[in-house]
Amino acid sequence: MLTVRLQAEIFDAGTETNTFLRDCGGAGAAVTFTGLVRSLPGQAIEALELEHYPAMAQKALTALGEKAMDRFGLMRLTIIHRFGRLLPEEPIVQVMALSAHRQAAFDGANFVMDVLKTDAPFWKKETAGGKEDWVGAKSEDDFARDRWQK
Amino acid sequence: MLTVRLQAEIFDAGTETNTFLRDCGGAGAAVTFTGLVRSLPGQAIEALELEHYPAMAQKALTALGEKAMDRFGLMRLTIIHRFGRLLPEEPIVQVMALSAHRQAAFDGANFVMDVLKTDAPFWKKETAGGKEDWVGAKSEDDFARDRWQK
Amino acid sequence: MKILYFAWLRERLNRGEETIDPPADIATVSDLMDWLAASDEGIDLVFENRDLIRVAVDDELVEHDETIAGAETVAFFPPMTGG
Amino acid sequence: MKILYFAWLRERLNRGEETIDPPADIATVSDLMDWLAASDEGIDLVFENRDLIRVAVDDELVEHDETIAGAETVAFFPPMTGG
Repeated sequence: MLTVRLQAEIFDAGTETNTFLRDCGGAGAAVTFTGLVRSLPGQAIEALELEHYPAMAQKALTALGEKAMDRFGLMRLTIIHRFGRLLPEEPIVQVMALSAHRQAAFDGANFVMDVLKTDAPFWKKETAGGKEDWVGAKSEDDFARDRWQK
Repeated sequence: MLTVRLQAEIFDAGTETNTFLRDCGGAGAAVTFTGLVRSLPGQAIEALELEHYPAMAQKALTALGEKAMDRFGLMRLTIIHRFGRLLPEEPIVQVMALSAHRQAAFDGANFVMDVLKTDAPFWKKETAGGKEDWVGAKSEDDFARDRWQK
Repeated sequence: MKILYFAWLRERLNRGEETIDPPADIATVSDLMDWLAASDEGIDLVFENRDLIRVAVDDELVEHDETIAGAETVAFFPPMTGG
Repeated sequence: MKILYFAWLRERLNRGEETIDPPADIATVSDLMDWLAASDEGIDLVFENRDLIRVAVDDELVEHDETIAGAETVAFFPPMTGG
């Protein structure tokens, strides 16, 4: 079962995990990835604006989710991604994968994150020191995605 | 900050995740692995008994946690492992890793689980069809651990 | 045909959407980009480094040599940075 | 010296713990296993396939050729299956 949710509202990481784990069908393993608004000492930001292309985002994440479920034999997969204005330490994205054994859950969630980073239509603009800047794409994200090619 | 907890009591996966994420220091990524009592159709079990060697388990998981934090540059790591009698779909183990960027969190949690499986002193006995049986060690778990050697 | 712009393309052009009617000989994404750039100085500027522009035709990511025959929506945007 | 047994070793021996006083020439884990097996038929049986027995000296996993000099606790158990 695949669930894809795009929303402006904040979500509660733990509540989402518990909803995901309910009636888990005797699965042995769940991996939850939570992406947070990063704001580290020396690279602190005030806010993050996430722009997205709604129709394509829903379509791209659904296709990606189906691919992940099939490739890693997942029992259940949920992708939640926010858009709009976010503050430091708020959750941006949560990917949860359920499977019989642990490696499939790890790989499923990791695969979804790596492909999502480069192929799902979201763009980040950071406000730091009162100045707004679009976040640049990182070539390491291309490498991370490409390692799943086979 | 490393936390290692061994307990007989059940824990709530989502509550643990939220406690772990509180005041996350502007980290960008968290990965939570939850191991559950597996009971799949055709391989259903009634209960699982987890025996452990308390002093060594605490020591081994603490050493493993320190190694993981150091190797992957984690900001925070929590390992919770239960012992005693468990029922299907209950959580057995939860490993949570917090880091600046996503791959360290994925690898940190994955590394801890792979090494824990073969090197932490826990033994599982399953009750299925009214019969008790010790779970055998799997050679694939040795391979999973060995891939982290470098 | 509806054209969409996202992120800094949208900001620099000061619009996120427009409707156009390209001539029949505009067959591919690349043709469309040439035609748009020729018709509008602002677009010419944001399309300056073509390799950095990603394109979706009817909500599907495509390469620049893809056909636009029958397309209802073509979207232009920088490399994605979600997650 | 305290000896601990876990999982099916404990069950088959019907005890999880015993205190022993091995002679001075018992230097390694392997020596200790020989000595325990010689002194007790039940232990001889559970130690039958030595490669399957894991050993911890004072709560640290060790190989069978490790010294037991000064050890307070030696634990014997099957391969671990936690997680």
